[in-house]
Amino acid sequence: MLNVNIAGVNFKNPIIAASGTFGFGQEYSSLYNVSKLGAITTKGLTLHPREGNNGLRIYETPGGMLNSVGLQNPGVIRFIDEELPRMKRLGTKIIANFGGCTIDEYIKGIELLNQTDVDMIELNISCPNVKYGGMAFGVKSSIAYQVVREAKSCCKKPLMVKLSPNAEDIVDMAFRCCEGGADALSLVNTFKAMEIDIHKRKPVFENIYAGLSGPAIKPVALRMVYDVSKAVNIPVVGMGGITSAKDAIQFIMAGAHAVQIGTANFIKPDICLDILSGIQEFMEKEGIKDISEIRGIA
Amino acid sequence: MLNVNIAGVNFKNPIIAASGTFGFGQEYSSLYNVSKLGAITTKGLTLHPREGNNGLRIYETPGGMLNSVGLQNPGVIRFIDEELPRMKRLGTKIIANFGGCTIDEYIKGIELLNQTDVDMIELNISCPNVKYGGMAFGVKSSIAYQVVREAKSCCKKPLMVKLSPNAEDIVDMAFRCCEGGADALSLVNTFKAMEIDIHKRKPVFENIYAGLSGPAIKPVALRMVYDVSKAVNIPVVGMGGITSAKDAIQFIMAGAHAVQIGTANFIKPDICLDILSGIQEFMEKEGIKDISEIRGIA
Amino acid sequence: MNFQYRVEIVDENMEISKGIYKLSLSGKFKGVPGQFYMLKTYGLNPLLPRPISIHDIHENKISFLYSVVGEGTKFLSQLRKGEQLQILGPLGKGFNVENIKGKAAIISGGIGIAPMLYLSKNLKVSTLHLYAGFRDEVYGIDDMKKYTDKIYLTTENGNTGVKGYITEIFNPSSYDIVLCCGPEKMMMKTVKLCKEYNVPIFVSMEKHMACGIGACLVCTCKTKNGNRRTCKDGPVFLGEDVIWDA
Amino acid sequence: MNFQYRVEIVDENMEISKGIYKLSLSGKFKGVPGQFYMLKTYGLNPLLPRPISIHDIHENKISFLYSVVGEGTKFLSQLRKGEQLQILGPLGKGFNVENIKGKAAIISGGIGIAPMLYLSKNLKVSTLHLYAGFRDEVYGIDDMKKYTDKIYLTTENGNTGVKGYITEIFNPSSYDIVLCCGPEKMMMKTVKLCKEYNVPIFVSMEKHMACGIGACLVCTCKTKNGNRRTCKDGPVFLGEDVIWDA
Ligand SMILES: Cc1cc2nc3c(=O)[nH]c(=O)nc-3n(C[C@H](O)[C@H](O)[C@H](O)COP(=O)(O)OP(=O)(O)OC[C@H]3O[C@@H](n4cnc5c(N)ncnc54)[C@H](O)[C@@H]3O)c2cc1C
Ligand SMILES: Cc1cc2nc3c(=O)[nH]c(=O)nc-3n(C[C@H](O)[C@H](O)[C@H](O)COP(=O)(O)OP(=O)(O)OC[C@H]3O[C@@H](n4cnc5c(N)ncnc54)[C@H](O)[C@@H]3O)c2cc1C
Ligand SMILES: Cc1cc2nc3c(=O)[nH]c(=O)nc-3n(C[C@H](O)[C@H](O)[C@H](O)COP(=O)(O)O)c2cc1C
Ligand SMILES: Cc1cc2nc3c(=O)[nH]c(=O)nc-3n(C[C@H](O)[C@H](O)[C@H](O)COP(=O)(O)O)c2cc1C
Ligand code: FES
Ligand code: FES
Repeated sequence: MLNVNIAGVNFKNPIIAASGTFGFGQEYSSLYNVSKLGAITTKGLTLHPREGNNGLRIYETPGGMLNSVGLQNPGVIRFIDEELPRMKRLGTKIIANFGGCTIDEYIKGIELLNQTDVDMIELNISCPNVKYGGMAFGVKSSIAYQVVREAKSCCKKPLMVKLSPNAEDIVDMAFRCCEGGADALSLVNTFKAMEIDIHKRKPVFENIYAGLSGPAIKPVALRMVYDVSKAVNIPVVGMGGITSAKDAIQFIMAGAHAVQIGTANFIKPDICLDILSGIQEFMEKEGIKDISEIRGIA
Repeated sequence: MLNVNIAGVNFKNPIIAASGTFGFGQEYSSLYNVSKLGAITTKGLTLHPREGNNGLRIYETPGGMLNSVGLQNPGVIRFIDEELPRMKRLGTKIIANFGGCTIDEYIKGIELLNQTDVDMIELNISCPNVKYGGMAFGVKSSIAYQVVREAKSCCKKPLMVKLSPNAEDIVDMAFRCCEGGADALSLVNTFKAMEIDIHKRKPVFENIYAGLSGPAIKPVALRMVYDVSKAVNIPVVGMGGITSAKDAIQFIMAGAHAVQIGTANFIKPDICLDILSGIQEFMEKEGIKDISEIRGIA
Repeated sequence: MNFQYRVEIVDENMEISKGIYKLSLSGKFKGVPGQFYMLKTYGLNPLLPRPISIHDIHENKISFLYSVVGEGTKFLSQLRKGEQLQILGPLGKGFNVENIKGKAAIISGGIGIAPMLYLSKNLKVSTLHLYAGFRDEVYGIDDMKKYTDKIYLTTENGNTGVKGYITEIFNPSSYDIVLCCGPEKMMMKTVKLCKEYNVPIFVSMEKHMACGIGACLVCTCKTKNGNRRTCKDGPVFLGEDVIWDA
Repeated sequence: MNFQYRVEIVDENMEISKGIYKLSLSGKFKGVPGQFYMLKTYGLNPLLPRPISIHDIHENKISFLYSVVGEGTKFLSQLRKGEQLQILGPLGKGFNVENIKGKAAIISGGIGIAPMLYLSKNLKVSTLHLYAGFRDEVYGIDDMKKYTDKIYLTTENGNTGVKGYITEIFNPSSYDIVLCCGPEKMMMKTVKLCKEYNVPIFVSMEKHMACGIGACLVCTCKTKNGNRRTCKDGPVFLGEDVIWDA
């Protein structure tokens, strides 16, 4: 039994494509049968369309990559009109990843998504908070709490809050997001990082900072998922550098109900299927009937 | 000109061997002329001898490694009696890395080191704080401030405080350590991380957590050094995943006076010399006369 | 869409000039001129596949021509016959050979020559001139001779052809259309030149990529029509549409 | 200390049995039986070098015998003649062949056979018996025939020699000294056996390593005399001193 129930949504298996790495599912669906996935998370949506960041947007690092896409997206309205109908035909659950720069934007976006048939909303609190000079909502628990509370009060969909590893105290952050009304948590988003071009003598990215993802971050992400899972009693979705069934099982044993796969999709486009079948093999070999048997066992 | 002055200590160049990766310098000195280094940092010392952690102590990860040595060391007294005299003969500056589990231990250790001819003390505040249930001193700025203030009040050596990347707010941490009286800052120590053995269904390390180091962490470490260098006006020593002259120059351009090399020593035992000569070459090519010309330029 | 992910066995991987390799795989491969494949060697280092243009396709073979510039291409160059290579492709929008007519010029800088063999083979133009610039050694030209009517060469040191940059000897005025691939600055210059003479030009853009199929948005090319994905909406763009980074 | 860091050129790297490779380098190399080298292939993946025992040293050649178990040894196995290999060694304390006298038994499990060729060649004992256990295929034995008086083999599937574990057929009672290398559990069992018969035994411990020279303290072997560094104070320890992890 691979299916998992998270906040009332039944996923056929615990393998979810992560936000920003899978577009709206169309490109990968022309490569393999994405209906085999537990869910697809949309590219990060914002209320208004965004062009994203200028300059270089990607830089490889040992075992990882930095990205500075900057939430380029068509805006929630065009998403609903153009992308969602096509996405629904992909035959899997749809998680809408949504972020805002003000609490007002969060509320407006959620109200629009409420009226659609997305299965779940993933609240991206790693977005820059204009009120606090651009510091992300997801750094201080008290600020995150406010966003989550406001979001929850108007949200008619299951609400999963996506935590940033740059949070001051990830466990307290998780705790406060629960208090704010989160139905589930997902973590981690990318780590705030940078690179410097020594010949140009300045940061590689126009925005200075970029987000680190990929295998490099896995041991830290796993630790955070382990700590958070022990501290809260709502479902946790783990991610950060997963590239193999072994990695995914580690996150499940750390307490995750499901996992998201991001950067790994770039390494091998159908890697989600490898991970899925690897988990099935492991369960057979180890005589595990239901994935929940090993959840949080470590 | 490669020499740098940090808190009154003159280092012949900015390449320093990092604590815990270079023993007390003896092993590497039988392989190459370690007097070419700017300094050697000792294995982390504690007041009393420590046996370190049980079970597996190392685990490789993509681009990095986890260690769980647990501050195995002969204690500060035997260090002074047995190791230091031999170390002094290595012909380079000696930085004594020292940590404690209580403020009292910090004070006692520093008082012992005051009477020696170590050139500088590097205060390791990543040690578990017994008073706060094992949470490291270096997580909350207010606690770190206390340790640094007490340490400074009895310290007769230049005092460099080594920051943990697990600090809630690395910039505030740096700031408060300055207020506490730090003469210099070094960062980063290892990232709190873990791995799980999926067959044994439990964490790989007996201590559950271990510290991530190596190239995997470099982009995050570089970002922290960049942010901290901009925020404080005492010298900063940068480290975290440096394996090449390019990496080292990035840290210097981010604002570091010097860099420490840790994990890279394992990749190639004389890598510090490669990094040093690589910096020299870069300076020649780019017409840089004094390393200070590019410090913080990014 | 028509691309595939496959694991292939290297048939040949040869250094044909200093730091320039030609890699070929046996089998049936699809693709139009200007399209590319993402190539990936075993393991997590480097993490991401590398975009490489189709150099040539025969009935039972595909070849790539690449220059070793960093770790990724270094690992590629170490592949030997019989070893595995992961490939994803063909990707992107290539040159629309059906709509390219009249007297055409191809202009390439350095390894920008790579896609031009397959392009010149497939063009249905009345006249085709090749302008190819190199730093010192010239490569990839011989195979193109039978598909081109004239070849102009430059090298920066003057070893072969005219000494200087290819843009210095190229005059678009006598062509109906220009097709260009090379370093960004060289393409920018060529586009400017063509604009002066009002000659249409297509350029093949090189942006750093991750997914290669349009899903991750890291390979943005700014154009007059907004942000475009180089991997999917490109890599071939109308020169006048591109807003240059440099 | 007498170890060196060198970049060498691979002379030969051959699969001699399923998943078992023999790699050799030409040149002058130092080392006593039981010592090891840290071997590292190019690049950051894997990050750390791998400890591999001296299999044999000739006047102008060193060889290593290794089993492919993970990424590191996989990359090692892909090295071809002419490619570079970084080596650091000889490292650690080997077997003290001067003090090993009388009737001796070597007992190995699996790839634990690797250091035994060079050891048996250098031992100055009156009688030498080899007990070697394998899972299915037997390897590394032929070369040892001329240095041993008798060889006992076991395989888990009974393909060759006795079916079962080597510890099941080994009786230390008739030996003056035992020398052992293999999986930790097998060595623990052998030490227990020897203790019953009061026969001294040396074991070669395998702990995960980073620096290989005694500086980082990750390779601790717990002993009755406190923590010891396997890389520097070992890898050969007196069996009775070791406090086993397993
Ligand atoms: C559509 C397309 C077709 C290409 N066709 C060819 C070809 O036929 N032959 C050839 O030699 N090269 C071609 N390139 C360039 C080639 O992809 C890069 O040279 C290669 O990715 C460099 O990788 P590296 O690891 O060796 O270099 P590094 O500089 O170490 O790479 C670091 C990162 O930057 C990226 N990168 C570096 N240079 C480029 C570049 N010029 N374009 C895109 N990404 C880059 C890499 O992919 C990697 O992510 C093409 C690029 C694109 C976008
Ligand atoms: C002193 C010494 C001598 C050795 N001599 C030989 C030999 O002659 N032939 C041979 O085949 N093997 C030998 N080994 C074991 C060999 O080092 C490991 O099999 C090898 O490191 C595995 O690396 P990997 O990346 O393939 O495996 P992985 O399991 O992927 O390695 C992951 C990590 O664990 C470490 N590791 C895994 N297994 C071992 C092990 N058994 N011992 C130490 N570290 C391990 C690796 O070094 C690496 O850091 C020796 C080990 C030691 C300590
Ligand atoms: C190119 C790229 C774009 C991303 N965009 C988003 C996004 O829009 N919203 C979001 O919540 N996370 C985004 N992420 C973060 C991923 O969803 C994921 O949290 C992170 O990459 C860690 O997982 P990984 O290591 O498996 O990639 C992005 C990541 C990458 C690599
Ligand atoms: C095996 C090992 C042991 C370490 N021991 C100590 C220590 O005793 N005290 C300390 O302050 N830092 C210790 N560190 C941290 C390093 O000094 C350094 O801060 C960290 O590894 C990041 O740098 P790197 O990526 O270059 O290794 C240790 C690191 C490693 C890998
Ligand atoms: S590389 Fe992902 S969209 Fe182009
Ligand atoms: S491996 Fe570093 S002390 Fe043994």
